[in-house]
Amino acid sequence: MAKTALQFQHNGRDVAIFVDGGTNLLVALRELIGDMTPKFGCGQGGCGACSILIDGELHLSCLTLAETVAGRSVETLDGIKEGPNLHPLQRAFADNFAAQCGYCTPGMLMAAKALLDRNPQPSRAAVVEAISGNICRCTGYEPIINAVLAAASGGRARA
Amino acid sequence: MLELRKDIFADERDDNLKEIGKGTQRQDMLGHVTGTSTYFDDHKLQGMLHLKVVRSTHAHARLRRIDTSEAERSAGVRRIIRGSDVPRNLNTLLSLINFGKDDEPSLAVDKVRYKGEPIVAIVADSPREAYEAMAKVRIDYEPLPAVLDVEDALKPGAPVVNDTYPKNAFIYHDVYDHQKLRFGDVERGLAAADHVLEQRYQMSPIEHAPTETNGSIAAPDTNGRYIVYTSTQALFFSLDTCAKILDVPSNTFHFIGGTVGGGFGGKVDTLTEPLSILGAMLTGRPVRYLFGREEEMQYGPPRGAERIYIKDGVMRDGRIVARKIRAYFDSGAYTRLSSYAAVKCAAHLPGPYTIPNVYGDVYCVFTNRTPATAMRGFGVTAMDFAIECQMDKLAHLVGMDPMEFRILNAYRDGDMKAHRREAKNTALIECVQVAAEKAKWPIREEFKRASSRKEGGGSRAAIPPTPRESYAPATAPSQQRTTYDRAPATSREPPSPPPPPPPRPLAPSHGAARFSSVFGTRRR
Amino acid sequence: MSVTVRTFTSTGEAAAVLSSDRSARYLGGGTLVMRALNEGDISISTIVRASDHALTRIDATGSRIIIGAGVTFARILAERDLGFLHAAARSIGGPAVRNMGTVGGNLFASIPYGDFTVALLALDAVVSVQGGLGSRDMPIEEFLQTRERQTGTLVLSVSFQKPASADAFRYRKIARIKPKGGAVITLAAHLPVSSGRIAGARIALGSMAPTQIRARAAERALEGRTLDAATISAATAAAVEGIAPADNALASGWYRREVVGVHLRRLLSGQE
Amino acid sequence: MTRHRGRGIASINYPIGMNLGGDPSQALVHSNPSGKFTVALSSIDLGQGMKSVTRQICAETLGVPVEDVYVDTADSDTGPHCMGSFASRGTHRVGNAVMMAAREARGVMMEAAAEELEVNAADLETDGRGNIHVKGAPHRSISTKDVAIAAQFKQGKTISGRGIFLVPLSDVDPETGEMSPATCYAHACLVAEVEVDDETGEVAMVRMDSAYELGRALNPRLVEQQLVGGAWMGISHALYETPEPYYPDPSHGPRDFVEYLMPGPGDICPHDIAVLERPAADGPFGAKGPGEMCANPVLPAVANAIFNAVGVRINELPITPERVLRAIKAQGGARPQARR
Repeated sequence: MAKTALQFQHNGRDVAIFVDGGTNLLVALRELIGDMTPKFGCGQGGCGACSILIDGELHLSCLTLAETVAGRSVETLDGIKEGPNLHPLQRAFADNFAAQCGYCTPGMLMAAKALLDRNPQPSRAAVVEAISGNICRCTGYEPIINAVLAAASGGRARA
Repeated sequence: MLELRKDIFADERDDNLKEIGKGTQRQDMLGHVTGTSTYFDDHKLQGMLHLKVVRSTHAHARLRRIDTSEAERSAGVRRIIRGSDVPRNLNTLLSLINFGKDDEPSLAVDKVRYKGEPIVAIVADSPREAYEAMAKVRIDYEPLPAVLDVEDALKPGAPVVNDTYPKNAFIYHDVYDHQKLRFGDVERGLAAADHVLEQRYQMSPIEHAPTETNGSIAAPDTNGRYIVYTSTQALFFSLDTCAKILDVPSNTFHFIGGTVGGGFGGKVDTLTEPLSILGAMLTGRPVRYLFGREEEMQYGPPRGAERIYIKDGVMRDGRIVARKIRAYFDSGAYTRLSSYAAVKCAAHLPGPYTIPNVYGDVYCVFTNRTPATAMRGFGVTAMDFAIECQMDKLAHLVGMDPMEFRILNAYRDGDMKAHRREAKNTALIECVQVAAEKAKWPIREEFKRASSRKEGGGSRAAIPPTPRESYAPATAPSQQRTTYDRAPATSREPPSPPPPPPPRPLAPSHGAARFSSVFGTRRR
Repeated sequence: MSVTVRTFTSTGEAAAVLSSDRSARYLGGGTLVMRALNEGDISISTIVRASDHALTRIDATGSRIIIGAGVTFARILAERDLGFLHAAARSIGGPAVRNMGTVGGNLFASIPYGDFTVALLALDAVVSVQGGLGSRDMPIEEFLQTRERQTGTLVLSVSFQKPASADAFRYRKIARIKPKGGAVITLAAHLPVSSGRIAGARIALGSMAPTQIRARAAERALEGRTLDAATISAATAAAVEGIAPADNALASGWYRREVVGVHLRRLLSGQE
Repeated sequence: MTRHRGRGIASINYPIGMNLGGDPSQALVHSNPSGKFTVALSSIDLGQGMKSVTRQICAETLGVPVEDVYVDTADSDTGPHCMGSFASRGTHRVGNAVMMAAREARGVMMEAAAEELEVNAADLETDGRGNIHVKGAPHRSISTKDVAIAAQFKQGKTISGRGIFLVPLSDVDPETGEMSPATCYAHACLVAEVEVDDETGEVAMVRMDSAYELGRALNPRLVEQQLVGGAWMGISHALYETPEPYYPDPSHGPRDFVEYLMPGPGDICPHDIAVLERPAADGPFGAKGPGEMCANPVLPAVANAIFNAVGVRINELPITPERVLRAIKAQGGARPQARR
């Protein structure tokens, strides 16, 4: 199969890979780069487990043709820690017990990050909207919403 | 918001503990929020192949011919697996605990019994190449009449779904096509009741919908063993099932799992492991078999549908004096775990209440749909829906507050349950009282004072005289005397009582070592 | 046969491949084509992309609005001049899908998708398509009726007259799941008013037929009248006339017929 | 248009562990040379918190801080047999197995400590902070680390333990159904408040209040996760979910998360929970299991609340807007019941 060369920034580092025609970005990240943080949940755009940021915007890696990120910046959960320290959202998710099986968590965190990057003090309704493309089957969403609100208010508890 | 009510039952507990009772952070939380928790699909293996399954397009059909010749020549195909390649191509999950007969092939050979049943597995270099080869598999079906309704399936002359159970029902104790529960004289109880209420309830199938779909990766390991990364909810259950189907010693396998993206009961059936291991055996390469989402939703096993008829007798003062239940579990085309659920359901009757006359018949029925399996609340969820809706109606009927009605009928310590064991450690009354308090739902003082630890036992501890089965229970005409007698407005078909199965004599004991008499039919 | 990706700078070259290669699909935002590939649709073996900037242009300054086919819903939401379309754009997917999905792609999305197209149908949009032999404009209704064939063309843009007032265009998606759910029914109404009376009413419905359709009887009930209770009641009563919605996973045809009038009444009268 | 509010209740119990028993689980506990412990299981953590709850059980039983214990799940070469993670058996069955293994390991640890301190093991106790000392004489103390070093390098002892828990399999009488299905039961009562739109049949959740009795909340945060998430699933089962919307007609099965309906983050409602603890005689520290029963009361409570709101009884799940609307139309309109 003919392969296409592809270069992009992955969590701030330049990477170069060869992809088969039609390869989606989720497969490229997981199988060719070895970043296992985005998850396969449906391949249909319905669950958000594969959510990543492309040039700072939330995208679904399973519906992204890998070649379309050439020269662009791709950020995954693997890149949001601040050195050895957790990102405030990661800490808030932990503090609020906002993960059970953990499978939706990478996508949820990226959706939440996309929100807070643009709107650091969101309303509850804005948080609900921001995670609405992400399915969680365990938590009932309430702890996740609380975690995002807590991260937004700098860790202070919010009603 | 969660509040611990340490004040209640405090005298029964020693709370002098150091680690227990603390809201300690989860051991896996850091892994979850950093995305480093390792699920089965997070293992990258060199030269991994991909397995996809060709599924039946018919709910019920004879397979006249399966032609894979063109698919075998398709680019990137490493191996086509057919039923004849599976060493022991017939299994039932609970054979591991010696319950039930082998009734389900890994890959269908002569017949398909539900839409989506696996027929051929394709192992290819890439998913795309597997899909291309799938399109080249030619299957010649001879469609057969299908049966999709549990009560239709039990009627004489219904199409036989699963040849292992020609009456379309799991056979209990080698004798009955249902599990019985008999406690007291339900017909006398109903006859003596001030009101009788019979209702029909129907629960839909439900999909587990874990965010991670079912799947596994199998790879040849050292010493001729195979390493298997899996999403299973039950590691040795899956391992032993694979050992049986593939006819190898169980220590051939090294199963690794333990971190799973949600299960809820949908990852017990060991659907992918036997084929991914067989693929690895036949190709000598790592093989991955992962369900797509549509596959998971339509052909991954659901919580089975249940149809339930309840007939209750209640006195004007609110005491329930008789409860008669007939329930049908829709097992789909094969047994999987539904046979077990029916027994659990029978044990659950009549709910957490002390009722002197209880009668239950619970059926596990085969239909031409995706086989059902366990799910959170297995065997109980639908029955609780039916019983608790019924409780609300009975309270309404006798003009009682529904909370007080439940406290009045609640089981208490020392009461005899319908499965003939004494109730202990009960706490239904306290739950009702606290829920009422939280919801600011007023209940009268005498009900606030009630306790699970008081006024149970005594005459409530007795096992009432129970007629033997020769006391043929009258099924019609029913003694409908209430406003609920009409068929529910939303039901698609009117309730029709199925013919009661003819009582048959007990089979003679065959002297085999008995694990439990619940085994419908022993594996020999 | 593996998948080939072909990227062109001109829409003409892209359209030429789409019209000559039956296995070619236009990528657009990827939400339809990549899903199909992920799910094993082997009828697609060529993915076509075009980088022409015209495809992502929005011209909302004049009275005639032009939206390039490659414009995403997130961009519509960022465009103040398109405020009347924000409810429709926000009703598509979650944030990630809105960053990816395009106006052009939505024209091809089948039930239960394709909500934005309901809005375009109410706005009497014109769809500009480029085929192998050149480009042409067609009314959106013609496009929808021939949609199967249009996969061999490249949609360039949609254009429509801007509603005269914020009140003249209304949109509502009835979904069971909030805030992001598939449509039970999607409703859009364009109610231009001339001398106090409705002139040229267009009511569009999604999920009430195999493609998005107009509720012509309801439109007739509105035409030439003022939007008062009697008119709304007449339009509501006519909502299902000639319409036979089908069952799907989200709702039955019976249910859709029963409630479409209720939702139309609420939309027209501004009720929650 | 009218929207009607109503409240409904349901109360339930739930058997803990596989019906009829016969479902063993095993655990192995061992210390490394510096007194840190590993629990080896073949049990599965599918989100319910198996790793975390067994870790606390092990730490409590050993008498060491929770940080000194890690749990390894599901490796068939290192973890001993477990029936599996289902039937609300994890906390109860696996927890008991871990307790038994930890008790045995603790026994060796105390013997080794006794040898070092030159006292009788029966006179020793743990402080839960990593030390073992003579009862009533805290200064005569040795750290678990030093005990482990001594056991390993001086005394030649392995600080380890084996555990199994098995509820013996019960027979079932074919004629009466007499059996011993479970050794303990959890309990719950839940009040649901809903709002019903009588023109569309749509049902919205307003709030829930509940009381759950679970034996003992070994970790209240994990219990809260189960109860909050489980109640959400109960709402989902009650009002939304089905892979066969026209059952028993199998057509129109959903293929994705748009067609398979589950409540979104905008459909949830406040839920106030009380947890009661009546310890089970055979539960680890009295614990039962919250995992499965938590969804069950929601389904009937919602159905009963709908009756209270508009006077219709829906006997089929899920309670779709269509079913509610058909019932309202069949009775000639909404009939709100006495407000409670």
